[in-house]
Amino acid sequence: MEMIEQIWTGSGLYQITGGQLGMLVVCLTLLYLGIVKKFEPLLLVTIGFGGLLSNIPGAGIAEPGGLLFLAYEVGIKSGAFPLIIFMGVGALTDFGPLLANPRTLFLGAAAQFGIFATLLGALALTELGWMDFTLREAAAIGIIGGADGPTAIYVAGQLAPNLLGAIAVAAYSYMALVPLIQPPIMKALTTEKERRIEMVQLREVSAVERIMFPLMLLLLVGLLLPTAAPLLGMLAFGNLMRECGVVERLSNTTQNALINIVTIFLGLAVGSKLSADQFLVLDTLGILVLGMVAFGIGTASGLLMGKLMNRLSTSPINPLIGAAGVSAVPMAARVANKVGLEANPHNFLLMHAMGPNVAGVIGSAVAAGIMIMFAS
Amino acid sequence: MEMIEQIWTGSGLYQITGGQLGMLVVCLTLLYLGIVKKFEPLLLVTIGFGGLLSNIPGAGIAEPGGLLFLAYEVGIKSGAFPLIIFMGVGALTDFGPLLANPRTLFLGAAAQFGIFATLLGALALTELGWMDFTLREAAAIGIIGGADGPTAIYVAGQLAPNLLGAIAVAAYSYMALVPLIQPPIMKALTTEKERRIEMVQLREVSAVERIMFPLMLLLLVGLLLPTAAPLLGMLAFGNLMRECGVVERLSNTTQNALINIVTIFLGLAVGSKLSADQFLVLDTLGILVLGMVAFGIGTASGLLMGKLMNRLSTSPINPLIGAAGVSAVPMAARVANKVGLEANPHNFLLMHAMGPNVAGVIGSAVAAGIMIMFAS
Amino acid sequence: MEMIEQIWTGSGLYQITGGQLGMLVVCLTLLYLGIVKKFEPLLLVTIGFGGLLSNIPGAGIAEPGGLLFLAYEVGIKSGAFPLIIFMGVGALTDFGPLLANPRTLFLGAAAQFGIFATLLGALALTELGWMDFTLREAAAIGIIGGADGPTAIYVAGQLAPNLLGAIAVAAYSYMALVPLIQPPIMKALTTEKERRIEMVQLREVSAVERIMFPLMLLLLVGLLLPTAAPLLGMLAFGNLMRECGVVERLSNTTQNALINIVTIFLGLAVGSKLSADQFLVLDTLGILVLGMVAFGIGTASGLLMGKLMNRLSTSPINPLIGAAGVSAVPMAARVANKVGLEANPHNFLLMHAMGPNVAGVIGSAVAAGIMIMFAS
Amino acid sequence: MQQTLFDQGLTLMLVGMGTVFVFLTILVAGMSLMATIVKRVTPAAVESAATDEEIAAITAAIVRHRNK
Amino acid sequence: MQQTLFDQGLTLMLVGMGTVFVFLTILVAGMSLMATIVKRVTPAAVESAATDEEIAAITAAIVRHRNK
Amino acid sequence: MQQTLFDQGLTLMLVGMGTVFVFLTILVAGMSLMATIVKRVTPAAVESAATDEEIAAITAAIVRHRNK
Ligand code: NA
Ligand code: NA
Ligand code: NA
Repeated sequence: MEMIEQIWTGSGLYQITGGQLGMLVVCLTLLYLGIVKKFEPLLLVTIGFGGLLSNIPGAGIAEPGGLLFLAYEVGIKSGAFPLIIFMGVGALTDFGPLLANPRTLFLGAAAQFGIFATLLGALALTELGWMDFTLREAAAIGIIGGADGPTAIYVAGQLAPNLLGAIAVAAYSYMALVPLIQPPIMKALTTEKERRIEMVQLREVSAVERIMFPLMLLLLVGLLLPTAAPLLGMLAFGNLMRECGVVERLSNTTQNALINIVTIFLGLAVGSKLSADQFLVLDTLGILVLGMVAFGIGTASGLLMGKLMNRLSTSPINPLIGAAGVSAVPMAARVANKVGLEANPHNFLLMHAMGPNVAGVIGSAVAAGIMIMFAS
Repeated sequence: MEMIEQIWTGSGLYQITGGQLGMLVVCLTLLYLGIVKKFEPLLLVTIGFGGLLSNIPGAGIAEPGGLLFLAYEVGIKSGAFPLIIFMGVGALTDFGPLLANPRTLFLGAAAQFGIFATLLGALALTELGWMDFTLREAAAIGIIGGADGPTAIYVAGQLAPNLLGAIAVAAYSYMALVPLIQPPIMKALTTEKERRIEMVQLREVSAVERIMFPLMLLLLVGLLLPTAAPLLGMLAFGNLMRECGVVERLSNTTQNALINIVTIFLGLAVGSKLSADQFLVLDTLGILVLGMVAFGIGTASGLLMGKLMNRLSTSPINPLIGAAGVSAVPMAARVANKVGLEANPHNFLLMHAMGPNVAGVIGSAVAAGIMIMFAS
Repeated sequence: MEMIEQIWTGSGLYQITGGQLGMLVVCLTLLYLGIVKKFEPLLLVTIGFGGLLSNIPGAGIAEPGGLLFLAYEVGIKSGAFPLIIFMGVGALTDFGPLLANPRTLFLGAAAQFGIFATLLGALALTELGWMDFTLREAAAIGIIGGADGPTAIYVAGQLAPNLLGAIAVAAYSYMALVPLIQPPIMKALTTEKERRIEMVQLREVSAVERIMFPLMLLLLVGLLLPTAAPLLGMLAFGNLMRECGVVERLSNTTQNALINIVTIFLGLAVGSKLSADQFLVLDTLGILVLGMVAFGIGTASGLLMGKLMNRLSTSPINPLIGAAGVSAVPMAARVANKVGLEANPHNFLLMHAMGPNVAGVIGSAVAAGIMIMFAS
Repeated sequence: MQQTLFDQGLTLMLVGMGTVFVFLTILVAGMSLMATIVKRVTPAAVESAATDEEIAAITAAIVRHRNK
Repeated sequence: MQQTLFDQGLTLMLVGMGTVFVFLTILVAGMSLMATIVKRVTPAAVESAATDEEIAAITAAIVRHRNK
Repeated sequence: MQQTLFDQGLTLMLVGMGTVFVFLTILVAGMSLMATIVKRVTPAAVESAATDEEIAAITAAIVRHRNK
């Protein structure tokens, strides 16, 4: 009888707290979004399941000695997992459209305004006494506006590990919501005529330029902003492996087995931070709202920069591709393409939007470097 | 000359002990069983070679600073390797036959009697003074009867690391011996008429059910028996990745590169525990005998449950599929199919036996959770 | 304004030292050799990029807490990465030509003279007061003559971590230079008539011999020279997985995903040792010169052994295949084939040269074991 | 009174088998319930990887190819 | 005088956006410079994976195979 | 008497090369012995990946394709 009592007191039913129950519901929602709604499934499914595992009372999977605790310590606290993912992203990214039209980097730059506006928003909420974010926390929240999962996780892991769960969830959820968030803003800020603008076909980019680009990116970041060098360095490394043509087997493994393995454990480890006492707080609500605002502002500033460049430039620039500057690769570029096609059925913006899209990845990493330099 | 002496005193020939020599023979036998007899080669080849490496005197591969020591500490002491393997098993397992006929879970439950009977046997030998097992050790030995390699390694790593080598060797050897151990028991406990019973074709299982199943499994284990949650949780995670249809690249990597890499290091690490002072002892003989008995009892109880269910059920159940409840996936299901075909050439039991077969995996993990709760 | 100053003082431009600038040039040269000249690209690209990352001032990627520091500690200090690479090499190597003609092992043995002559050379330079190498350092430098990257990295990691960068760079650079270094020596030491010698076609090797070979190799090294057992043991393990025919999935993963992943991090980690204070010193010049000499002596001694064996043997032996004894698989064997074809268009030496080629791998590992035994 | 080790094992066996059965029984109940709900909610579980005609066509193609 | 948190954030925003633009502007300059140099140095960037004839031949082969 | 570093190296060279040769000689002996035993025990080592006809057919196909 004593044993049965021990089973009962050891059971989840007996031990579960309201917070854990709430988190189970949150995690099931993430799984629903990932599986049924197909929101960034690679991350939302792994994060969601990691959250379920972590909120089982008494199992200790996210506590010292548990597998997810181990994954978090080894992979996220050290920064290793997001950096390896960035290497994989580099190996998967074609910087050709950016090389063909370097000016689109300015669009990627403008869209980072979302990051800093959100930082400011978080501090304003603190000043108003509604929330209580430190500068480090506000900086980590701002990065959600970069629409780059690994960058957000890397910065949150460095500056605000306590908010990591909420920040990662917000980042991936909003990246998935890009097709809903962006179009109204795009239509509000551009005229029908602007949306109809067709762009000149991109020139071919030589293999030499493709190989030199990651090296130039690395040297620039090394000389100007070393705190962004881990992120951009690994991105450049992955891209160099992709483009140099002599290490194809390494590039293939980076694009497949390696990034997949790391994604699984990254997701589970992020999930281990989805505990009730860190997630079911008012801060999370603030993060979700601020993240949404960040996306909107980033989209808007990219669009406005696009309008400006179109006026100043001799060759036409469709402002819609500015919205792709928030990154969320390749979703945002596809949205720009779709909205462009609605205005003009001959207007294929996809390749043109890929330039600002990948530029946004670089811009966010630069912003992350600034944040790490000043907030830490 | 001094140097030559140093070579001589440093050589294996000079340093080798009788125990190490004995272990080299044991490990060569494991390799023979794996390679020539094709007994669970993925594990017996890696464990056997790991054992060879570990018993080279003076090389220190299994001692602090050595590669296999590292693999053991990182992967087995932490429980990470068996849990990752379980995730891989989940990604490789089709729970469709079980979902089509949930009642077969009872067969998988009954077969776990082998586990507890063996636990009792180990304790009886201790009471008699023939062996000297603690409750923790007896529990770890009992799990051999679950016929699940990773479960046995996980439990042994938690409860009785000193017996890990012998337990893993026994578990995988007997899993390979299923085609020899089971048929006589099956024929002894069933009538010709029972073995001839044909079963109704399984219904199709919808994608929704397949996706819901791992979630339901996780929530149940979380609420009822959290100590089994790491094992069943990772199994459920692997299976959810397989079935949810939106993370195919993660599922593929889990089924291939990831499970293969972990299997290699799991095998080598288990081999590092094949030292003479832990393996060439009377206990090992006890473990081998008890393991064999466990398989027999598990098979028998599965069969008897099958007979009972056949009598109570309206739709016919061939008791042979009860023997598949010991797991040893998919060997035991194939044996059930083969013995069924011998009695009736139109009797294809394979898919029906896959239900209890995978149920046995769940049942053993539940039993493992009980053992960890009470014996640790 | 204060912030802009902080950016400036934090920038690479402000912090960079002459040494780091020099190392950036060195690393760009390595990338040039790897990408444009196709010198061992798998390693020179990863090492070169790792070196770039490590010499970014203020980024701390190679300092405690950084990713490359972590990779070095986990993978090279522990010896794990070179050992796993050796397992991969074993899984990729066909020992058939060696088994068909075991005598070619003597050619692989003779070529190791380069290793020991270089060791002596390094000590002579020290006696002369030109350099200042300890016995451990001289031993690590000598191993460059083995023309085996992972062996050189393993030994340097154990005996002289401070020289690791220079040794790895020298080893891989010279392996790539084999087609330039070897032919003049080959032509100088052999007569036209010798180079024309055609060899008897190799016999077929049975699967049993292929399976027994790695086991025999492991047992021999275990009994005679345990300090070489980690290297040769992992080589044998990889080869057994390849040849035993029952663990194909493990063998495939070892040959692809696993060796590729480890190569990436091995290269980056070696690159983390390319710091100015360790690389831009006179020692490095000494290492580069000695490494070159080692290759030459190894080639010559292999050739001379080939001439001797040709005289003593009843069946003809083309001395050119002796040059392949330095390993540098499969480059050296191809060079032997090419030089042989120049002398006699019907003279296909490739398969014959693969025997001494892989024998050189074993020979170098044995030499490494001796070095570790006496120098540590 | 101090239990012997064997008695402890006996209790563990009873409790253990009991737990296994209870757990799997609840799982059976859950699965059956789910099957019922799913059947009611989704009108028809569609999951045909290939239609019969397609399979016939492919098989015929293979046979023809082999006989060439 | 002690800056408020909000003021700190404001400065960070200005400096941050400035840095982003400076950095990417230099990158644009670098890329344009590189494109010019590359264009001058290499006579013609050759990068044809398959000639048109080859593609035509392969397509024809596939069509023939399907029509059999 | 204290050995100089160079003398140590010299001894290491002699012992090292000696060990390499002894080790590989034993390996050669072992491999030869094994080959003899295997030849005696197994009647005929069968290991044909592809029959000659198959190779001929494939080669012909390639040649034809190239000449098109
Ligand atoms: Na971005
Ligand atoms: Na089982
Ligand atoms: Na060598």
